[in-house]
Amino acid sequence: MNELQFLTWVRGTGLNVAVGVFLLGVFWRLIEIYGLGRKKDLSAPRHVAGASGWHTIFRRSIPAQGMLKKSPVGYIGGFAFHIGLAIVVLLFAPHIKLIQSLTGLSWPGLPSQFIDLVAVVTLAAMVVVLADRINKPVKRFLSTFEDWFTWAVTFLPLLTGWLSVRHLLFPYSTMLALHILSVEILLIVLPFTKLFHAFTVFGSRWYNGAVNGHKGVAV
Amino acid sequence: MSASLDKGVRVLKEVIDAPIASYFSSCVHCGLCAEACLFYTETGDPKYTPIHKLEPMRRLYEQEYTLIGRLKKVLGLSKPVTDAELGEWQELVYNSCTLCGRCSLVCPVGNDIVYMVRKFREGMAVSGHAPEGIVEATRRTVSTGSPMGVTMHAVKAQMKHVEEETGISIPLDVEGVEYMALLSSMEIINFPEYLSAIARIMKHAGKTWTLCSTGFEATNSGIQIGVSDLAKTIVSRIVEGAERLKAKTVISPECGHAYTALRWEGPNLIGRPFTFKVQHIVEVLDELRTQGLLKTEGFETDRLTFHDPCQLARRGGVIQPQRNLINMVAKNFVEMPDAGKMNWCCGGGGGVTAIERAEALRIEAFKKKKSQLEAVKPDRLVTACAVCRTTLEEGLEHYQMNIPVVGLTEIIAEHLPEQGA
Amino acid sequence: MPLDAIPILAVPQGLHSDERSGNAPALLREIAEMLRRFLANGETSAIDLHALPLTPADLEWLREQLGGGEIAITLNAEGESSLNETACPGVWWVTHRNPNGAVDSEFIEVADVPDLVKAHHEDVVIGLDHLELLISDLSKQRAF
Amino acid sequence: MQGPLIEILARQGITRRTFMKYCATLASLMALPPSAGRAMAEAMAAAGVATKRPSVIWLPFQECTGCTESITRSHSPTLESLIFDVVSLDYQETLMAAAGHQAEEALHNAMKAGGYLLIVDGSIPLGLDGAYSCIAGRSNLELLKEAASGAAAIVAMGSCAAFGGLPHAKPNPTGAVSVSDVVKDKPIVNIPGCPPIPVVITGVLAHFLTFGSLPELDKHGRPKAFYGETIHDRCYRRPFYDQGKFAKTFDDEGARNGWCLFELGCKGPVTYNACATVKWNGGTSWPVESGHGCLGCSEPDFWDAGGFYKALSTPANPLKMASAAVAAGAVAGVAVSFANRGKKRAAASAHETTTLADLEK
Repeated sequence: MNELQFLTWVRGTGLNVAVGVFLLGVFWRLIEIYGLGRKKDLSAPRHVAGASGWHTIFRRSIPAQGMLKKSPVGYIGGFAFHIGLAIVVLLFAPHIKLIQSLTGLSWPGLPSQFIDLVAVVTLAAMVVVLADRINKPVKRFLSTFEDWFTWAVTFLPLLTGWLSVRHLLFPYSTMLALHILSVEILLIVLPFTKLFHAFTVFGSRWYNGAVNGHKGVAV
Repeated sequence: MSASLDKGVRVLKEVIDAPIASYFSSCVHCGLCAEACLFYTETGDPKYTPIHKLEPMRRLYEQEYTLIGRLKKVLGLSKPVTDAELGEWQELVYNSCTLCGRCSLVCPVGNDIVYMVRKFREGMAVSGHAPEGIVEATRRTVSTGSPMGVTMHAVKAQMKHVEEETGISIPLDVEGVEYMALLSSMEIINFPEYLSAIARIMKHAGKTWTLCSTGFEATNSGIQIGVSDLAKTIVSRIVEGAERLKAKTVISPECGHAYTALRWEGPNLIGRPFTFKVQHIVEVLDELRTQGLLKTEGFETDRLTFHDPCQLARRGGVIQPQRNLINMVAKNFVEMPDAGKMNWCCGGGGGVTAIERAEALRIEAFKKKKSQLEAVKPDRLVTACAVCRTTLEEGLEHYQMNIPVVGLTEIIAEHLPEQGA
Repeated sequence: MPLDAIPILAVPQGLHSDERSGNAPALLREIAEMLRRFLANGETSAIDLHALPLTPADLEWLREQLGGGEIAITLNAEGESSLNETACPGVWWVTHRNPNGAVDSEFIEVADVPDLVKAHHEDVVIGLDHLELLISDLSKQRAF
Repeated sequence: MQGPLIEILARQGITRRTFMKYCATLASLMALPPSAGRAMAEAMAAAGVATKRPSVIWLPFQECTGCTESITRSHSPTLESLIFDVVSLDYQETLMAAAGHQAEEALHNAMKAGGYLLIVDGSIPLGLDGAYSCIAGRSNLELLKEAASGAAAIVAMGSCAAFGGLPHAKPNPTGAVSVSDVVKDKPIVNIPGCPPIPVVITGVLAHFLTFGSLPELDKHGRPKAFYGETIHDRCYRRPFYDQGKFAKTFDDEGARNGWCLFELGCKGPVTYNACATVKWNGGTSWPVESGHGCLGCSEPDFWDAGGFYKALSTPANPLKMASAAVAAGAVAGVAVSFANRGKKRAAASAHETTTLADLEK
């Protein structure tokens, strides 16, 4: 398989399969999870302003009181990596162009030099987060193959994307193809691993906030 | 006896629901919940990480309720949950968890971990893996009406004693009253001041109230051991009593889990909403205060701090009333670090005090409270939960800290105007 | 792919501007270095301008910078070639064109004189033969 | 500088300067350093001394004659044709004067001598036992095998001979294959392109002539000198790519300003060829210069490499299957949910009220 065939495959068949599996997986998993249902809470709710599932979806992004000091690397690294990832994925001009070509939606991007900087910061944050996982007894204790695997699967698209933009390591086309391939692996893996928290985090936070809001605890 | 792994698995299949599925699917193994758990922070042992305490249930969920997990189970790729494993987990699910719920407030993906531990205990209990101490407490509550074996006879003696001491008669089984007060065994045995305080405050506020001879015990071991059927039996006594006496409000005493059991779990256990209101005594007092029915005179001048019982504050939503009340009678009230909804547990909740084998661990975990107290250096420690109070007293004694622990209701009662008494 | 999917969209005529890539200034430094080596040990060298990513504007700029010198040579060989000394003596701008006048290749050479300008002795021999023939013709004519 | 080639050129009125100029340009095209021009001129001139004029046999198979057009429209026809003169073209159906049996005889004579250079253009159809393309009643496959047996080396001219080309494109009704799919035991040099650049074949011939061997090849059997770099890397519009200036349509301001055509589907970044340096039609222009992106014609299977007007970075059309995938996911999810709820209900209905006796084994 030559570069052009490889690129053609990842852009064509590969992407079709990956997007297909991703969408299939996401819907299947969401229904599988939330289809279990739950019992209605019969106790009389205590109404306290600002305590609800919707609030918690946003508020839980802020570290709980005293927690930042307990795990600064986890929080700051996590923030840098999640925000960086969002910026790179959603505000890099070629990505917007891709989304536009698929959906017709588009929005202004950020200058590529800035994206480059964000990508480097994000990569660094991910390495730091990995080091933290290796160093911290609790994280190491909790870690399974899935944790290392999903880290790699998340790291690779970022790395290959950055390398292809910078024209490093391999010719642009090969790097681009590897970048798309790594994104495809991420898409396929996402619904079936802990990466699915990208979706369920909203449900989990909502349940948590709703249960606590019912009792009048603003979480 | 008939506990079995099969029963445990069946019950777990019954209680696993969408929130649990969502929580397990969201966990990224970030380990932050460990930092919220005093059993981890004080021992440094990663096995006390809250989410790890649920590992067998997570696997069971995956094997029973996910397609991939079912396939893995069929292909023999996932380890089945065994009796031995659950036995091993007893220490994690009971001894080192007070159901304080601090982890649930910290988890960045929003996992309500304590919600899951509570459900996991359902399976643990019927598969015979609940610790002996809690089993005994539950047995006593179901058979005699109280975890400590206190009978109505003992309550009557106590009533008589208070009547003699205060000169106020204690109403029993009076219909159509505004408040029906409950007691916890601990109060009946160790802290009789509570009953006396209630009597004086009710008289002062001019409210009608009563005790109920068929439903006087507020505590509910069924919740702690994690058997909803038994918890229902226990809570039904109160419901039947309150409905028979047509009480408008049932007052949960100074006991944390009793409040949770009655206020939040109660209607769900009996399967219908209550016809009466449930309030913690602290809520009742604060309400009387705002209505102008509770007046006090004089102030405590020593340095006081307040220990928030987890089930009252973080798990119950009662955070401000106790502060309003203390400020009525104290000049020198200081907050502990992390006070309010993020307060650290005393280490004795969730039935841990009933587990003899957990004592060393509980004392170890108490170092968290010790350091909090060292930060504020109070003269006295106020709380509103009898279990917290006992645990605090034991811990303070162990670490040779001379800080008396008092109940909030008693302090309020001590400051009632003389003429009202 | 249907024809209407080919992205053609009429937009108002914009200002035409030749863009410079920014690659040309570096060449001046390279030429200076070539001259230094030429002076030091007589080493001649050349830059293939087509081997570099230069825009027409770049070439124009470079030509302006180097300027025009004293000598301009035109070679007629399967199309016209121009070998012009720039304002920097020793630096030659060599352009080879095909018979259609299109540029085949373009070089900057550093030398006393571009190699191509020098006469080949084999050609000189042919030239001499030709001259001798002319001379003998002349003598024949004189004889008449 | 002396040698038979120079003599022949001189007899045609071509001076040494002209030849040197040609070599300088050839070196430039082959991306060799400028100093290589003179070295090449000397080597070529001298090589003529030792080398016997090799004969060349040119076999056209399933092709469109575009490749032949390309070489005969070489931008320096005199020099190119002269070089052909030197190498001797013994059999070329389109160019040769001979016809019919006379032509077949020339072919057989050349083949008998052996050691010739075999040039092939067009793909070889294998379908229906090769019946899709026959010459004098014999299939291309048969002819190729026969001619290849005595060849010193084979030059596969054009993308069809090199990679199967257009006939090989899906669904490939004739079962077309490349020369290298048929011949395994001879050195083969591929000169892909649709058509290939004329000077590439003269460059390869010059190399064969000069050094008696084939030039260095890449993994697709292409001379590295011409196919060593991508169109993109040699493109005069590359600075615009690096600056992020792209034409968005074929007639917008960017297009008029000559900005990069990447977003209009240019395959330059993945295409290895010399168009950007050599250009076409006597150096007049080349696709990108005339405002159209590269199609990638010198790459294997370029016909099947997605739309010509789709940017390399944009995917084909993954959302085509989206609704099917979502539906399948929903069905799977609902099915699992249904099973789950059944299991939960079964667990609930099997519920026996827990008593104190159930707390111990």
